[in-house]
Amino acid sequence: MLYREALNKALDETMALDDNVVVLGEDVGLYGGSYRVTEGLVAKYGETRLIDTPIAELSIVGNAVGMAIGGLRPVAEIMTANFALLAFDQIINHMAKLHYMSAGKITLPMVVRFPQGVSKQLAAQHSESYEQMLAAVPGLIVLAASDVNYAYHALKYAILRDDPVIFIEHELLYNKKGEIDFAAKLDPLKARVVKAGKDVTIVSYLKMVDDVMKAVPLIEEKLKVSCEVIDLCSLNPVDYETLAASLEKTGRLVMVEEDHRTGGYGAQIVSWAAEQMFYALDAPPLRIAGEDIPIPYNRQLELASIPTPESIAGEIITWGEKHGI
Amino acid sequence: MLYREALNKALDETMALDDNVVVLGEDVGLYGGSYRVTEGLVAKYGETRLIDTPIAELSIVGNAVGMAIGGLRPVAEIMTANFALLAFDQIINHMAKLHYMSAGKITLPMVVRFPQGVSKQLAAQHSESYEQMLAAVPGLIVLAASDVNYAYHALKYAILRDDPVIFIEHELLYNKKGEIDFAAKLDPLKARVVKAGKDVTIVSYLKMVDDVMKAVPLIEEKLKVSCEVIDLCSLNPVDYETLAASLEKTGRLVMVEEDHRTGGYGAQIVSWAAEQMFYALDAPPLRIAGEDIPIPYNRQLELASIPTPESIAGEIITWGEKHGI
Amino acid sequence: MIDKLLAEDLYYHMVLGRQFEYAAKEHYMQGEISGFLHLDIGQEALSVAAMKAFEKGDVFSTYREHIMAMARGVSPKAVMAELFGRQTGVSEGKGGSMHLFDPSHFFYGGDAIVGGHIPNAVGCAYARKYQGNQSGVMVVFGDGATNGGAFFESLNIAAAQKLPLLFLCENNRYAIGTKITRVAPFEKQANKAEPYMPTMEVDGMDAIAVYEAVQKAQHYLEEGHGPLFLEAFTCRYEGHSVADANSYRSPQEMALCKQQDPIEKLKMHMLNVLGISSAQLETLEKRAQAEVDAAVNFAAQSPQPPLEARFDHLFAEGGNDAV
Amino acid sequence: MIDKLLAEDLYYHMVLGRQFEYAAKEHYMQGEISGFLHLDIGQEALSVAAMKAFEKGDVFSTYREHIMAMARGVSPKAVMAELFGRQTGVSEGKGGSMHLFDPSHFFYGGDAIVGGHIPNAVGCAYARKYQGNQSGVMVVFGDGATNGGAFFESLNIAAAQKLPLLFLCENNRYAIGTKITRVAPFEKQANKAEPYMPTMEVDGMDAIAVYEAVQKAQHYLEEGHGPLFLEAFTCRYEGHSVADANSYRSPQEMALCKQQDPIEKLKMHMLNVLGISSAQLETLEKRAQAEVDAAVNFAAQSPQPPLEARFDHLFAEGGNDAV
Ligand SMILES: Cc1ncc(C[n+]2csc(CCOP(=O)(O)OP(=O)(O)O)c2C)c(N)n1
Ligand SMILES: Cc1ncc(C[n+]2csc(CCOP(=O)(O)OP(=O)(O)O)c2C)c(N)n1
Ligand SMILES: [Mg+2]
Ligand SMILES: [Mg+2]
Repeated sequence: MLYREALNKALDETMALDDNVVVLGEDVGLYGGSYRVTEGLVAKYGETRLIDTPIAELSIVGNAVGMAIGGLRPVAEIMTANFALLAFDQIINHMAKLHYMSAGKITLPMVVRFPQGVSKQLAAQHSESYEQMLAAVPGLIVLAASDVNYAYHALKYAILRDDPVIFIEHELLYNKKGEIDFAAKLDPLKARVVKAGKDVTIVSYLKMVDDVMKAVPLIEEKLKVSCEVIDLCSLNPVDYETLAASLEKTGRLVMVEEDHRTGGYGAQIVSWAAEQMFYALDAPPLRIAGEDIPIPYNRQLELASIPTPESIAGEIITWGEKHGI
Repeated sequence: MLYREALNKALDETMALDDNVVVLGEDVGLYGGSYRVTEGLVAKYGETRLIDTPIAELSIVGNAVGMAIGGLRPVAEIMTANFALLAFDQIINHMAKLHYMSAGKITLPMVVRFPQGVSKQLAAQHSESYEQMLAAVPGLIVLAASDVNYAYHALKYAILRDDPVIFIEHELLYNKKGEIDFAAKLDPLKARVVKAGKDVTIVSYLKMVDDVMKAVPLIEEKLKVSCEVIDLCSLNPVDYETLAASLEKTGRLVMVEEDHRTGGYGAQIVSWAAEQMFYALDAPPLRIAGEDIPIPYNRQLELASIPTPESIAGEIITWGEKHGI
Repeated sequence: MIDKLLAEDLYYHMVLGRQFEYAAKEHYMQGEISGFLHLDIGQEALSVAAMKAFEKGDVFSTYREHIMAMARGVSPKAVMAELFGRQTGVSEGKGGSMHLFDPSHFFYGGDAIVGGHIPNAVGCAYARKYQGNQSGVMVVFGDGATNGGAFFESLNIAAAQKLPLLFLCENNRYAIGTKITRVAPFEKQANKAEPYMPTMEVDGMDAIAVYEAVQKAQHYLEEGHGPLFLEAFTCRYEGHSVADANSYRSPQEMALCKQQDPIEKLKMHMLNVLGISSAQLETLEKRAQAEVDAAVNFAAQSPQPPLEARFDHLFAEGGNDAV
Repeated sequence: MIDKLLAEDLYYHMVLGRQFEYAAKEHYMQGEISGFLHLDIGQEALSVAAMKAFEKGDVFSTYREHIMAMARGVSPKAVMAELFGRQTGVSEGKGGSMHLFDPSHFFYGGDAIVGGHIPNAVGCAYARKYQGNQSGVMVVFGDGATNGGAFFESLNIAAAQKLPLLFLCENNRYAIGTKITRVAPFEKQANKAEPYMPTMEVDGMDAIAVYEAVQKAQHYLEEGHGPLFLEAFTCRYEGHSVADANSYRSPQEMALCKQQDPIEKLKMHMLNVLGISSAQLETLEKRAQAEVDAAVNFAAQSPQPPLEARFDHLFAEGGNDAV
């Protein structure tokens, strides 16, 4: 099953379960979604539940907030994360705050799906990641789906939970293959140890998890170490327990993210480790992130602007050698 | 002279210098600005240069971008930072990127002024800080004015510089008193050592600088240490040199900010220190920040949600005692 | 038609509203209330009559909503306690003056982002239509909100989807110190809705006219015709908020505007047309004043929320432990 | 009036544009061009004639702008090289298909946020008025952009400030796969501008009609009357971008739309009314094809930007050292 099919399945099952679940966004209905995530659903659930909206992101999220107030469980799709900037007022001032400001009188069971990241040569206005902004907003749950199984379970959880959830997807993952473990009781707020290891903890999320896994064999060979790879899964709240347990064991932290380095999400994880795990750290933590530039169109420039399996391996090996790891 | 008068003076002088400088925003003209920063300017420069806009933040910034393309030097005022969320598409997708995407063919000499922060009981939709979001956007210069002298020099610099600048002001600083040192050659991109010291480096910016300075006597007395207090001034780019020099000396870092802790701007500074200054650090760094909740209206709850001179002193003393400082 | 009982109800709530606002102002001056306090004095006809007439539907409003909340049925005690920031406030002290919410009275704020609540009202109207609920939704906003993208997107979507939504524009001609005609090409903001839906205009200083117009509007929604736009011209007597000196309006302009006082107008109608005695009116006024006094007492004596309460209500599920 | 010379110029650029787009598609399929590639085939009349008629003013456009940029005067070589992502591209390979900028031809993009460039055009129109420059600004956008807040705010501001701005709506009735009438209450988007400014409609498949309408519009702006709205109905022949299979439009609909081919229409006019020979037309066509071939060659042979170039142009002042 593909990642986008897993998302589709999660939508399908929750829509079948509860008439209050509705999906809205640009081209989500008749067209089937620009990444085909909602394909086939309009035939099953009709146009009142697969709502094709105009190109008006502020309203997409703002309407979803109102639908949730009115008793529905809207799942809003933003076609690409960059366009969500138009909806930031609704996301931050409304979606994240109404429950709190009303002392719980208003409840907002809603999800905003966010395809994001550097895809292939879409240039600066179509290549961004906003987890650093959204995970910093109190009142939002922020999940990041790196694989098929998590995508399925976490999206169902997000839709059925009575709180506002930002659900981040990576545009290059839609055709990723995987299996759903239907029997598993997956807690979407817990981090996932993708690979156990004992010398270096590599923390990541979303597409970078795959890139880290590609880099690991080379790193292990060159540095003669064993790496533990952790997928954060939930970017807010963060499962610090899993991170702490790993760092107690390895004493070394590498944080990998695709987004720009300055102010990137990884700064939160590294600063947490510096504050809370200082005495466990045997070496300076390493942050691997994108360059502090808008993403250029040219393919070579684009690839040079973000971490790749090669650059991840290279940076970790250099760092490891420098610090005698 | 008051902080708001210093800003007014900077506007006045640059407007006198260059006809291309225009100011736009809600109530900036006839009304004189909701924090009186533009008071008196409309009488001097007329309504074509002090442009009262409708309540349309997306357009305020979007129009400023177009004015800059057309050869003007617009200074846009956002009445309160929260409303700027409506303009995030223009700030991030346009203001920050057009110069880069056009390979320098388009130049945007423009400033967006940002009054922000927790004032007094304005509640969650009027109390936020967005430096963590904005300082993470490549292509923007982000300055934060903590005092009269900096406010004056830095705003002039921002207006005269050929690049997009976000100029952050704190709503509780407008009536702060101070002197302008007209002779000084101030570099607005350099951090300022507010107070020299040798044992602990306390880094901060905007209003928190004052709160830190209020806390310092108590900290120095209780811990028997001398504190070095640094005002970052420029949040992007960051003057890491000044920070490094201080940490080499003190070996201890405290980062103080008003914004929510998770993903707050200070995470960037602490993560930088962990990566780059690891061997200089004699104790885990300490981050002091606001709680991860929307700001509540009630005064006691509000104050309990953000750092105060007392809480800053308290947290640093506890930390110092714990780590034998 | 407006009968005696209804007129008395409107009058009572308008007087209550005005006295409430004066009391709030007084306690703001004394430091018991803080933040931005936007008084609705002068606009009571609209705030009360629109709410009463739209009784069955859902309402979304702005930061200038004390009187509306009370006309909806929220108790003055709970509103005043909220202004005082107390535990007993309608938002338990978390929201303050600009953020009154009470879904039990189908009142959803209380929003401090100009125009920000309009898309929410659109979404709620969608939900109501989906649920087959015919009462519809009313969204109240100022002239200042009609220049923002949120408003325009909402006109288009509500019309495209034929949603049961009443756009109620409270045009007091000012957004803080900016006169609407300086930032829009005309004074009548209903013009902007014309391409999308039928528009109506009403004298917002005339409670009975407002009542009748909104009642008509609700019937229109109930009949499934889609959205409707109603513009009410009003005048606020005070500054934009208590902090605003109102220096941009001349004494003449203020005097002219106060000549149309909505409470006086309704009073005259009650005395002269409905034959209600001035003694009866006085009884209502006294009851209103007593209610306001009781609200102030209640608020003043209510406890502050405990400090730990600030961590409550971040999430609905599992409280803080869930995260 | 359209004379021979002008007709030849229009024809040349329309043919050039179409051949250019086909060449771009071909090289996209071959992997030389990537990202989103939005072809303008079928809409050449509008893209060329509007640019030619508005020669003196400033232009802001969307991501579907190759032909417009070339009609403005940007060389096909620089455009094709940009699509190839090369150093010699008009944006030095940083922008790609959606981000062509050339201030020397008063062409300011190339914006990939639907509607995002409209407020920029408003600001530029403000600058021009301030500078006493009478030529005005033209902003081109699709039907899909007319549902977004940025568009509406711009109508209001341009009208309130009487700015010399021509809103040119290219209504091809689709935003990707969504038909405009499904998300707006009517097909004619000029309706939305009616409260604010005069509106005009033109057949966007007729180059001469477009030229005359835009010329008239520019005179109107020059005379200082304020903004104007022009709606042109067009049809795109291809999918939304090369990645879109265009499955939402029936073969019948496509056939109908191609019957009005803008190049054929102009050709007939040139042959039958202006008395231009088919040999002359063929010469133009060949010249256009040669230009496209040269552009492809140029692009293919141009160097990739050096990797360090990615750090250039972050700031105008002091390059990277300033920060
Ligand atoms: C998006 C946004 N921009 C600016 C403000 C600041 N502000 C608060 S009220 C107001 C004026 C609103 O005027 P209007 O809509 O006419 O309502 P009125 O106050 O007259 O009732 C402004 C500019 C805000 N709250 N939200
Ligand atoms: C704000 C925003 N939302 C969504 C998109 C994705 N998108 C790109 S083009 C497009 C359709 C635009 O249609 P229209 O304005 O009619 O222009 P056309 O493509 O027909 O020329 C959409 C939805 C975007 N680029 N920007
Ligand atoms: Mg008003
Ligand atoms: Mg279109």
